[in-house]
Amino acid sequence: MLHLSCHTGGRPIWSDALCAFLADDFNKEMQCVGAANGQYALDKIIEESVIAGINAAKLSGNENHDFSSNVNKELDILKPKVETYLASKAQAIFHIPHAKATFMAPKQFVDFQLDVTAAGIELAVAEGFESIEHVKRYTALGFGTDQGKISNINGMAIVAKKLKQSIAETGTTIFRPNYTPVTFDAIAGRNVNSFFDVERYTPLHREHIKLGALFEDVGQWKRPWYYPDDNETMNEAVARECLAVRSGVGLLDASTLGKIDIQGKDAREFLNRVYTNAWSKLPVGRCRYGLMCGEDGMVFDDGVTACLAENHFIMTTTTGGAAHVYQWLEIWHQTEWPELDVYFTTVTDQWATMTISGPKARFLLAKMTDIDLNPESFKFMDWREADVVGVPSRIFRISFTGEQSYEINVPANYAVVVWEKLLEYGQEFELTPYGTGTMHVLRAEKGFIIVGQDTDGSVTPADLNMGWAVAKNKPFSFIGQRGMNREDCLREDRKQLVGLKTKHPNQVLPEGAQIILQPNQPIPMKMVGHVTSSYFSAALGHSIAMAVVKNGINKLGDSVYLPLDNGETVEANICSPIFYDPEGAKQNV
Amino acid sequence: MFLIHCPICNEPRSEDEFHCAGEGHIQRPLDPMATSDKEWGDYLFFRSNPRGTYRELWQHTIGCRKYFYIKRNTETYQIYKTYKLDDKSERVALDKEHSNKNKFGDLL
Amino acid sequence: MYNCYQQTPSDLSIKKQLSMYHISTEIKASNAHYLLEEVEYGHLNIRVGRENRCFTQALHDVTGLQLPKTSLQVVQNDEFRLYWISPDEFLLLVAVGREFEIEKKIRANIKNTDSANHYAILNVSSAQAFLKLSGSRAQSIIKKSTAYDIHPSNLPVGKAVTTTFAKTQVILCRTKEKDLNTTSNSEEYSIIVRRSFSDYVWRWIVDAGKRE
Amino acid sequence: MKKYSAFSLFKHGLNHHQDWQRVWRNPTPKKHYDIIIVGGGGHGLATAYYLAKEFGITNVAVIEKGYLGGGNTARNTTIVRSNYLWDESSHLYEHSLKLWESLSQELNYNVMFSQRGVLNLGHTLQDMRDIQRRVNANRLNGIDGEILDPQQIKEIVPYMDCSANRRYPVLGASWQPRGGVARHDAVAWGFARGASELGVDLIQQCQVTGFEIKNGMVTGVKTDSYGLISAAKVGCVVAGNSGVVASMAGLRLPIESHPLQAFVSEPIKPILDTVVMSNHVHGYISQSDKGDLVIGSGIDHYNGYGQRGSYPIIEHAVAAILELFPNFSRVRMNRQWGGIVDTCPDACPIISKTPIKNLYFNCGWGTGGFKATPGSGHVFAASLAKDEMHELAKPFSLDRFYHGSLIDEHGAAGVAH
Repeated sequence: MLHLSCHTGGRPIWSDALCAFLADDFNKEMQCVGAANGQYALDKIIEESVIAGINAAKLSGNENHDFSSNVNKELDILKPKVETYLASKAQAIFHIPHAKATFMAPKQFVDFQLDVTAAGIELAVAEGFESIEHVKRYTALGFGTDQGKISNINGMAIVAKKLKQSIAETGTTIFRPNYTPVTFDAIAGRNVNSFFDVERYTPLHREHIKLGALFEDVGQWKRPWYYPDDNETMNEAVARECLAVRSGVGLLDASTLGKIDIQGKDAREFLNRVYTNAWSKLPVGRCRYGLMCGEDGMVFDDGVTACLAENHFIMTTTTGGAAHVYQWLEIWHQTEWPELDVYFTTVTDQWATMTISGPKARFLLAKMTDIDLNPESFKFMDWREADVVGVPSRIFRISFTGEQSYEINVPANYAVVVWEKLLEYGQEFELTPYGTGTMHVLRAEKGFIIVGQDTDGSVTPADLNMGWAVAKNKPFSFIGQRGMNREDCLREDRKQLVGLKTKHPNQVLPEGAQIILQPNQPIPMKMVGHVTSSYFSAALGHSIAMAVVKNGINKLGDSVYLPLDNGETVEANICSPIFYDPEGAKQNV
Repeated sequence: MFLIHCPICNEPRSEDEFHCAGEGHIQRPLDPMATSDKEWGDYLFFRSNPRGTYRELWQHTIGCRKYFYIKRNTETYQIYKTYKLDDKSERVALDKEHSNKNKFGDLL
Repeated sequence: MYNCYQQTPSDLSIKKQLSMYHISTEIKASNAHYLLEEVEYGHLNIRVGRENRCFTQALHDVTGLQLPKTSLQVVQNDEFRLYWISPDEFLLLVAVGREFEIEKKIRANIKNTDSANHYAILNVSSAQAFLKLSGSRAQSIIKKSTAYDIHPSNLPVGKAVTTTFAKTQVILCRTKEKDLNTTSNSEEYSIIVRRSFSDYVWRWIVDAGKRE
Repeated sequence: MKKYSAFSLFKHGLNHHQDWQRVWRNPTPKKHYDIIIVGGGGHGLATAYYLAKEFGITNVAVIEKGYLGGGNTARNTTIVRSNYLWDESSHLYEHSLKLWESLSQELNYNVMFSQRGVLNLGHTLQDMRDIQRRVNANRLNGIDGEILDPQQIKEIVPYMDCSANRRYPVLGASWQPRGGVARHDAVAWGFARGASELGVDLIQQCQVTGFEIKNGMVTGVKTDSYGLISAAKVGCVVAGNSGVVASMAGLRLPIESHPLQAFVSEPIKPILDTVVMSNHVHGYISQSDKGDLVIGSGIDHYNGYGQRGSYPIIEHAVAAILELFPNFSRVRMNRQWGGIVDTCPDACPIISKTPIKNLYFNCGWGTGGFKATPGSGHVFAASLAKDEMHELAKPFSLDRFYHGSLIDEHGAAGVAH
């Protein structure tokens, strides 16, 4: 009971009369009665109990009973007949006296678990460890599995005697939970093994397993990582999948991307405020890429938002950032701009997203739907409603690979049907399912960033050389605008996103490798950046890397050096991070 | 462990349904671009962090998803009250408390 | 102004896979003590303020239901069930296949076509799984999974709470009270969970159902 | 003060240990000090020690409201490492680690610093990229570090489940062999003994209730037990209470005080001779010399000065440990406690002048202050002594929250211990 009081913030109070600690009144709603309150006489215990019972009933808000505040009346009703007898006063022997001084006397154990002796406690005090907490920590008094239940009071009394003060002045250490030790598995319960954390599956999970996919943990999601053929290594599989996309057509399950439905007459205005770029003029049927920053001006998410109707948008977020972005929109709407008429609803789970990408994507899609796929009418960054193998869909012509690319969104209940048909019709084009491994390479070939990999919470849009995605003349100061204009954010030598090309085309830099300007420096070296993304590009036949480098945007062509952990220092040249199809011709055809 | 009365759902719920979003009643500058780095930094990072009465913004994340305020004691953990965003009564009390503080804030 | 369209194929032979399709084809798990099933409904998420009379009238015209008067309330009739989710969010359950028809009807009944008339309707039938749990152990399984007090005095039939369930969140209802004439526990609960979390919730319940 | 040695132990043994000296004096405060340090935790005592030892300033008082080393110094999980991501922090923590390596000799006090190595586990591909980046930066900064694969981890921690069938399998780790643990109380006591010996007054059970400030300059502190004590300079090192003490001077800080909980198991036979930390499953663990498993996790998300937090944090930490060590499931949790940590927006400390002349703050160490104890004390002492911030402390000025030059360690360590 005393422990319970301490666990919730109370401090025990010593009673000399009782030779015991009692709970203080820290917890106003906690009432101690009987022995817990130092009361041993039965009639008194009953009286205390009745008072406590009345108080508790009142506190619980039970108004059905008219509790008399007159204790005697309640006691009359209960009429307990008890014999009253007097308990004799408690007597304490904390430390049995000995003819010799304690340090000369035979060992007098106080804490039986940790062999703390009376002499040890007196020595601690003599050395200046006068606080009871110091004594505990110096001697280990009460550190055992009994948590001092057996030894602490005796120990404190010995300290008090040595310091010629009362036990009340000496005080006690604080009782901490647990009262008695509890096993770890009782505490963790069933939240272990596969229940340690939620596993989120896309509607196509079983299909990926059928195809032999390996999975990557992205947040709580299980995403297909790559689909190895027999005996293929990861690098081989990724190279095969990459080439298939660049030369034919690939298929990616992008269902994990966060999707937020936004409706209301002020939806555009809201987008203007939370994205760095402008949304006032995005026509129905079109999509736009946007960057989201915190109030500090640092990028924290990105994605494509499509205008579904004049007052209706669908926003996509990164897989890992979806919950945070949703919360971000809500907090701004509820706390700062409640006057804006807009509703947000998470629809991530409603839509399964299958991305087909590659020069043959349109041929494949043409087999699946009757809508006009002519690039003149269904342009890059357009979206269309379509019937895809009989399933109502929204098709977004956006590209994270730099290829001709269509993201087919279908209601999740029909995802498997569409997936199966894609595989069936895709045979003719050697449709190749690809996972996040390949997705990462393909986007890096195009210099597209992955928030959280190429950014780390200290990167502004300008650092990414994405000033084009920051509107200069929006009437309302968007979130991040002020932050990115602070003194330090305007420095010229900030770390900026660039590409790196190694001298030896086959050398793939390790991601996370640090960059220096002068080789052969003594340690500590002057680091100017690091590699954020790095792969071997099968399509280009050489390695590629993205990196952040101080003032890198002004240093295109310069040599930099990367000292690796094998002792080798690799030379690389700063270049544009867009390695593949810099004109963007392929995604537009 | 808090038992928090959600003023929107109008019943007590266990703490793990909620998410604390930091100090409440922080005023965002109306025109951010007109603020100095100092003013912006104060708004963005500097907090009262008192030992004692504190008003915090919380969200009933696993529930109605609405934000609301909790007025509570950071030392005893007693919750005095929870109230909706449009309840302005505490705002007035807070302004009074603040008028005596921050005497030297402008020197930095 | 809003993009609203039929999300179910007109060709009814096109196969549909509910959330739990990968677990079993029957979408059922049970032993002597519990029965867990996935039940299909049309789910319409409705966002509207109570003060929008024009919308609430249209909703009433189509469904015969008024918005729940108090928080956490569920109102229903033979055809529809309407859950309070938050002051401006409600979930309307309709018979399978009728979701588009109902959505269209509500929109059509809204007299005020001004863009300032603020509401949203969204078909989220694929986004969430409706699970039904019954059997003698149903109550103890729920108790093991949420801190919410499910005593009938706190969670009577007709109340829906969004709350924690193991490590995720669900909308929890008691759908049938215990029959006083039987000694066995004849309660029934419904659990609405987001699709991507449904596998976890399903496995969690099955695991709990195995334990004494 | 007499030197501790094997010989002195032997000598005192002959005499039944009856005349050991006090470890520190218990003085009545003077009216004036050159420098007052507010806060008698590890950092404050270290500051006082180095002021006296390195800079010859001995007219110094440390004022502590409770007992020496009784705040977070006594409540942490005692991990020491220096493998931080950014140059600014890694230089500061490495400075500290170097001091740790000779601290017992320096203080003639066994702080039980054990360089048993620290593993930071990676469970996702992004974790592994972050580890690569951090270890590479550490290496070029002269800080030891290696990247290990699961097989190598298994060799160091044979009882950890490094198999692929966990919910979040271990993909690799960073390994800093020079990291380890120390005995937290001993660090405070060692610095206290050293400082006291050099003439510093350690004033316990004395609470600072305000500052005397004249013309924008601090001239002393007001206390509950001894009234006004004047000082030419005041350095505040009060960890979780920084916001409260700052407000006594009319200042606000970019700091919020949160509960941070930890717990120990019952003592068991030696099973873990290194420190294992995981940001992703969110828990860290080591085994003390006494045999208890010492376990910590993240902070509670709300502000709190109650030295206690909410139970779900403990439940999650236990589950995280069982994710790594399923065979600990029958080990019992013995005791659980909480500290008050002052957290900064960028998870880095503040070592800084303030708008009030001669008033300095050293705070914001969040969940990772223990490891910095000697380094923090050293650079803070240097700054106080010379009226100019030490080179290593300069990036940690308050100004950074206005200019925007934050040192964001969040990316590198969600759990920044």
